[in-house]
Amino acid sequence: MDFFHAHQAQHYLVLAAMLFALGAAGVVLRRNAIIVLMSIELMLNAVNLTFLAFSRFPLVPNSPMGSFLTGHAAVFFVIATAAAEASVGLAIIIAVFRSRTSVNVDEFDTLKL
Amino acid sequence: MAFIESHLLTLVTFLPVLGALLIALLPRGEGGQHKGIAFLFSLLTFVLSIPLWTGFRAAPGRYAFEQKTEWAPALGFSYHVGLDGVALLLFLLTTFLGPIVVLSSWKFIQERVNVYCISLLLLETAMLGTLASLDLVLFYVFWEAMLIPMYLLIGMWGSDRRIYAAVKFFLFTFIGSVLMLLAIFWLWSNSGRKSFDYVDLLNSGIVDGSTQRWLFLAFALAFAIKVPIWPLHTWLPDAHTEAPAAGSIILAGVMLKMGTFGFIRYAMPLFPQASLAFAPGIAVLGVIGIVYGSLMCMAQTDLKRLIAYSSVAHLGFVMLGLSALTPEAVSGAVLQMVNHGISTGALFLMVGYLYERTHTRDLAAYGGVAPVAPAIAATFLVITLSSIGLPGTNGFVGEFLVLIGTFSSRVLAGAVPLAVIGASGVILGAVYMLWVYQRVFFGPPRKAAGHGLQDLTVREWFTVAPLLLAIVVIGFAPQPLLSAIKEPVDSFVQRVSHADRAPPVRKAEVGP
Amino acid sequence: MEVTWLHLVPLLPLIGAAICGLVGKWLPKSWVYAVALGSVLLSFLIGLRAFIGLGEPAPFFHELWFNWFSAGSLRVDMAFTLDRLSGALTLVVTGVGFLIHVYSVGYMEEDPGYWRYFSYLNLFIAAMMTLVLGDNLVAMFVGWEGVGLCSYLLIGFWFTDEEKAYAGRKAFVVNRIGDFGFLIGIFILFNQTGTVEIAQLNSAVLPLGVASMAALCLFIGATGKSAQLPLYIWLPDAMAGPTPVSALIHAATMVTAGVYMVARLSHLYVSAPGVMAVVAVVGVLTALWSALIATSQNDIKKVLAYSTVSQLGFMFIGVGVGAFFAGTMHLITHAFFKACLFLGSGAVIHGLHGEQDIQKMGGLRKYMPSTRTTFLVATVAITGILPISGFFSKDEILGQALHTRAFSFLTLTPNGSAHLTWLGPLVYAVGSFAAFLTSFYMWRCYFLTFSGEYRGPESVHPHESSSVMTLPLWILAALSVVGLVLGLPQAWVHGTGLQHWTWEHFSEGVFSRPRGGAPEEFSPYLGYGIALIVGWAGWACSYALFFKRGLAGDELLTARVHGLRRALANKLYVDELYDFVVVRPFWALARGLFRVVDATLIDGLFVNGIPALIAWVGAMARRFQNGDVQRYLAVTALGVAALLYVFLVRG
Amino acid sequence: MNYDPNDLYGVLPALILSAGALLLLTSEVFLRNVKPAVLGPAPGPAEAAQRELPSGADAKPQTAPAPPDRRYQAWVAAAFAAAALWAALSRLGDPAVPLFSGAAVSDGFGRVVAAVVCAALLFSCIVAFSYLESLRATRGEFYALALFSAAGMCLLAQATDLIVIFISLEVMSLAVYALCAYLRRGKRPAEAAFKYFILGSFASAIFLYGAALAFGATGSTRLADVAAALRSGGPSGASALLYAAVALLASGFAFKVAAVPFHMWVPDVYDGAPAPVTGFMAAGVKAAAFATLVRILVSGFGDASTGPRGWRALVIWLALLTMLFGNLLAIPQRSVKRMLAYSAIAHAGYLLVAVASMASASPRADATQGLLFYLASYAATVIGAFGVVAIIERRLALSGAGDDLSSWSGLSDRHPGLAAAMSLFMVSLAGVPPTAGFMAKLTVFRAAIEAGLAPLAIFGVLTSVAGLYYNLRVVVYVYMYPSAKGEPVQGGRLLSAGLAIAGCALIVLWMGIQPGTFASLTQSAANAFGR
Repeated sequence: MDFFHAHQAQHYLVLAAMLFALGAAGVVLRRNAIIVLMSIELMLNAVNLTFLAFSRFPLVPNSPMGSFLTGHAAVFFVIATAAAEASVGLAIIIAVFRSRTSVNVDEFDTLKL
Repeated sequence: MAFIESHLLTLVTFLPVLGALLIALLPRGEGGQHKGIAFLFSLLTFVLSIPLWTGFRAAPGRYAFEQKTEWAPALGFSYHVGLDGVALLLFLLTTFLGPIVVLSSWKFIQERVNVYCISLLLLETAMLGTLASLDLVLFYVFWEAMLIPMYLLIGMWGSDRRIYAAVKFFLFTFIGSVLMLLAIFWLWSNSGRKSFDYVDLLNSGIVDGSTQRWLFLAFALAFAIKVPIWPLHTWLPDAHTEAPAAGSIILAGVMLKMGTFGFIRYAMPLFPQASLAFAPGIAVLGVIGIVYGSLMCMAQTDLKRLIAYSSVAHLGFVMLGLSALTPEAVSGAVLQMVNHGISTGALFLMVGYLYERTHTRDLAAYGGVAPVAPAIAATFLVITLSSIGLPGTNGFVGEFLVLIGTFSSRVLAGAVPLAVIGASGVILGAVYMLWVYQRVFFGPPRKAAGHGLQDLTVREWFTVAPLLLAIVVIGFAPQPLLSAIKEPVDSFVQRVSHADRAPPVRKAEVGP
Repeated sequence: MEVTWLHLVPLLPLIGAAICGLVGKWLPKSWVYAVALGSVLLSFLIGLRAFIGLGEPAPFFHELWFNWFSAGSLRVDMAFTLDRLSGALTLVVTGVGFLIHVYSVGYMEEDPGYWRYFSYLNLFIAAMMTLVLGDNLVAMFVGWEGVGLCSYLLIGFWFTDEEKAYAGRKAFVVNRIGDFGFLIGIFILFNQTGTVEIAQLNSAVLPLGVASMAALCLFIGATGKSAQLPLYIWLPDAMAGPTPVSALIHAATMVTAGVYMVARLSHLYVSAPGVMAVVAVVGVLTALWSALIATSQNDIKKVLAYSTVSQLGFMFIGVGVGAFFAGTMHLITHAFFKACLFLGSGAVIHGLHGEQDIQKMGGLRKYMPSTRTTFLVATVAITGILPISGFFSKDEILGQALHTRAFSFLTLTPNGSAHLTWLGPLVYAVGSFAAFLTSFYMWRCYFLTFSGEYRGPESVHPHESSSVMTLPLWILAALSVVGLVLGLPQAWVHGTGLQHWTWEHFSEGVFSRPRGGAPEEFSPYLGYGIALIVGWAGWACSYALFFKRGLAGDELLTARVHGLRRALANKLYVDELYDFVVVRPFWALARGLFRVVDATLIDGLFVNGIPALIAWVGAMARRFQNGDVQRYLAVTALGVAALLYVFLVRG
Repeated sequence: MNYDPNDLYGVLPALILSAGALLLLTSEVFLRNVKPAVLGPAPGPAEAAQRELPSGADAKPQTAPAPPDRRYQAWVAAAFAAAALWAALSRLGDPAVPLFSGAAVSDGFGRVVAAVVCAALLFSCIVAFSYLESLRATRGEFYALALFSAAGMCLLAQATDLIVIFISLEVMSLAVYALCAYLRRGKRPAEAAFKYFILGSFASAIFLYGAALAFGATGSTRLADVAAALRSGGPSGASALLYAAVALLASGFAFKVAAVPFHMWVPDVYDGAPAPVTGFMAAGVKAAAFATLVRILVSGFGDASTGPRGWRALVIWLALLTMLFGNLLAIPQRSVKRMLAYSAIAHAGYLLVAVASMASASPRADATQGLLFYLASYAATVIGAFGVVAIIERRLALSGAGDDLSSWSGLSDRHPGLAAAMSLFMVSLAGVPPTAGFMAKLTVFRAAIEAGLAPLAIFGVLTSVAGLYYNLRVVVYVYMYPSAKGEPVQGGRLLSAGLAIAGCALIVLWMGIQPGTFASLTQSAANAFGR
């Protein structure tokens, strides 16, 4: 039984990991600040997927009470915070844009050394 | 009254801080008042420290005026102070030099007087505390607290390369002491009773030989830099040369002795086996210091720099005496500490006065000062003689005891050749000191003295006279001092020179 | 033991020195004189009183003044012993010292620094008395260095002249080299016996090696203080000081300290016969060497200086061959006539307004009769052409050298063959030649100065000095005559009242006997004969050359042995040699070490180099922080990857 | 999951702070002639006035209508901070109580950290007040944001559940991002905020992923359950997951505490942000982040501390790198602010030494005490230092050259008090007695020696020599160089900031001379992780 669950969890986990990696790559590689922001959201969503996978197919036998709920609750919290993060991020990007009419990340190098 | 009795040491130690606070509260402009207060408090400190001498009773294994109170129990260290004979002498030397130092710079220091006076007073407290403390953390706190005011003294009122000298001084001494700090922690965590108290640590047979060596080296590095022992001496000439006269006096008079004091109080008694093992090395370095320092003096063209190097030579004698581990040599070494404080301090005082008048330290510019300023010449001569250890001055007794004690040391390997080479310092001292004396005072007047210069003023007499008096008095009657240090010296020699026969000491739990 | 106030003997002059030095500047002249002279006179009287008190019940007086310092097993007292030797020395030093004080009143009257001068002079008496009376080596060393200081101060008395100041420094430093030896000697003795008291040392039994080492080191000290080879170079320069100083310090008293010390430690030296041989050889070589140089000097004081060195050589011959009484006797008589000679030369210089070159003198007997007479007497005494003090004391030394048995058992080779029995006669022969030279150059000096015609510039009008200066001359001349009593051979005075006055009898039991034993009784007449011949020969030579011809004789001599004469006139280039071999390399070494080790290696490479390196690395690493967010992100990601690696793969 | 209202007392400081924040926000409503501008581009008259101002000419009289008087906000915020501080201190000695069925805890450790945070907030508010006033930059929200972030910090210090940690982390971080961008002049603040935001959210995403993995491995996000799972091996794959989790969690907070190689954001952000904010970040964020790091590592993964996969080795390496590069890079800096940023990294290294010595049980109490002492003393010192920087900087506001060393020369002539205070802070940062910095160094390195980490300690003190060098350089300029052209800052604005700076200076001295008092306060906290 456990093995079966675990087996099924595998797919979701791998997918989530790939999503997370893609998000990270986007953050590191893309030049446009907006896209960078979106990549971060992608990473967060990968995490959500992981949470859900684990709570749907618990890896641990006799896992503590309510671990099922914990996973879901976590996801909701993450979604909420992600939204807040996005708003703040956008505001900051706008602020940057006002100071130098560009959202191209690799132009932001006034502060260095 | 009883309270005073039991807290006298603390009182004397922290009196200067009181003065510093007072000055800090005064408005900035009042230079005269600041100096006045500084002088008053340093004088008061000296006066109050006299009872320490009169009331001092040497007792084996005990410390006079001992006081132990809670400081930070949560962190495991306490406020524990007390004096043995050795500390007492240096303590009195410090309080004795205090007023002289303030008075010496009365005319020379004119801007930012308040900072100057505060630094001086804080420095005095730090030095007194270093000597008085019997708790290792307390000691370390005072030990490093010395650095900051000295750093300011050099850096703010020094001459051209003052900042380089100040930073060099601070970093050099700091590097040494941080490792000592770790060694102190090591002692704390491995001495069984988790205590920073010097007496406890001394009584708990500390650690096995190999660890002892590491710890000894950590301590010794800190002290060796302060002494300074060759080849760690190069901060000294710069600091001395750039510092204002007062700074040089304190530096030579007391601060260098903190290094040797550290050896005799901490590094060697705490790790007797290690110090017994390292004694020949220290002795060799001391002898190198004597000869090398003297040679350096002969190569200098800068008056203050020259005297700074002479300090290296003199403290070489001290280190030689300490490592000889005979009562004669060690008492001589301790006496030599005091003597060097007086005579070299006095030398820097006089050089400071010359500099105030001529604004040059270049030997080539000097010459023929004696006819125009006979009093300066005479005092300088007496100090010079004391510095080259002429009998009848304080310098002789110390050097003689060190050398004869070293020569007849059974513990120190190669004592005889070391003593003989060390004794050659007697010749070299005469060579360079008389050379510089002739260069400055004899012959036809040169640039510096060309237009004549003012002889000692009354104020300056007040600063020089006590030193001259001390030079002669100690020269003729050193016995009281020697009796005061007899007890600690004997126990020191006992402890260290018999370390190899000591009962097997407890093994430390953890290796370094 | 009765109260003797011995400590007052050095103390009074010390107080006098303090008074003159500290407040003398503001005191009226007469007071300074009163203090300076009075203190010395008083200590002379105290010494005299104690000296008279010496007798069978009290062969010596000992007084512990105070315990100077003591640490561990070392105990050093300020304690004084007055026995027949130190007592006699006390009288000589304070007595001659007093006379010279008197003389100085006249000599220094124009000098503004007279108060300084008398302060130093008093200080010297104090130090010298500490040296003489001190009952332990350390106290002796105090005096030993004290007199060195005074000679430094007095040689450089006119310090505005760089030359004079340098001479003083040279004297002090060279003496310090000797003192170094002295110190080591003390260390060895203390290390062996655990004491520094002379009395105990004289009763201690010392292994030959230790005794020899100690004796040798102490003798190095003696060569420094008493200007023997190779450390004599400072004494001729020391003539830069005022002439009375030369008389007191560099002729009569201080320079004889070495001889005194060897005699004082006779026990130590007799237990190291090899060192005694060294002493004798050094002494005779010095005697010859400086006598040679003295023949070609033209500065009257230089002549006397080299003669002093040579006479000190004679004294060391005496103590070296084990005839301690002879050496010390010559010490005393020499104090009289050499002081007289120096003061005489001082009077001459004074009368010629500072002229010291005997080539510019001559015919002074007309102008300064009493100076001339006293000088003549002293010259006779030192050359020994007539049997007065110098004759007897010097000849005693040579006679003892000839007959000594001190070396008879010494060998140079490990196997007992080749005993050094020939050493004594050899010393005698060379010493006699030195005596001949002495007579020669002293008469040369006398003739060129006093006989013939005055050769000085017209501007200078020679004149006799005031009585305050001539009086000491007369007294010293008289002393150098009556000094002969000390040296009368026992055979002559046996049983008479004079016997008690002869030094050999008087100093009975003060000195130890050499290991070989004293020489068996020998008749002095042969020695006297030879001595007379030698002395007269010297007189004859210089009479023929200088009395007849005056300066021409000098030129004649130069013409004959030109190279030698020039070398001698230049003091055989010893100063130049030392300068080239020792002094310059030493200072060069100092400068080199400073530049290479201190400035470049320690400071440059380590103290400043390492921080510079660190700062450079920092500046380089800083470049990486280029402000690009995504580089930062990449680094962060790499960090995460590294952590994951650590935990998952490697772990 | 049963809920007990009494648990709210456990998080009282956070509640007070949030309440204060809300109060301030709502108070904005009642202010006239200002558009509610929540971080958006709202060119109100105030900003119009600002944009006309050339930087550094704040002395010029204003032409535009004056903004509404918001000075009260500073004092309200300060009052709430004080209240929260009191709330944290009042229950300092009480026994530890789990809250919200183990999602958080109210123990001495958390309370001390909360106290530190609140004190930091208090002083920062006062510093910021005069700073903003003199820049005419007082708009709403500043203090509200500060209060929010502080609330996040307090929660962070108490949280024992990975989700709660994440949320409080975000509460703290989002507010701080906004604070960084608060000044809208020049490119620097916005850029700083942007960098901080991107890197920060990246790190928290990584942390969150770690949390997810931990959840997967243990079926719970409670640290306690994680610890239990570790103790009882768990199923086959679980341990691998757990180790991956600890790696990710650790790197998430290694970023927050600015450990090399997760430090890259620190210099730019500290440099670009307004000085008071920087001070607050350096003090508060560091404290909260370290508290959380310790909680995760010790009470979560305490049993995985040593051994081949133990996190002790990892922390040691992080500490070495951090101490090395922090000090190394600080040496060439000429901007004091930036130098302080790098030194903040270095100090993170020293704190990591304490964390490393908490790995083994025996010295854990001492190490904890050391950590807390260090955090407190560092907070006091750094807030004071940035307070002085703020005063110096604000003249040439944000032009970048505001705090070049040259503009510090001769400060002792113009402002003896400031000069003395700054020197004191520098000396304390260098760890020279008799200052708090020394005692902090003492507690930490003593713990390290006790834990047998002698080599680490030796390395640490040696790097601290470099620290001495660049800290002393400031003293050199302040005291030993002749006065620069800059004329003194006008006194009125100095007063409140001066108050805060003096307060910090007093604390620094007090903790240096009487360390026992604070140490005894933290006695209870020291045993938070005992057995």
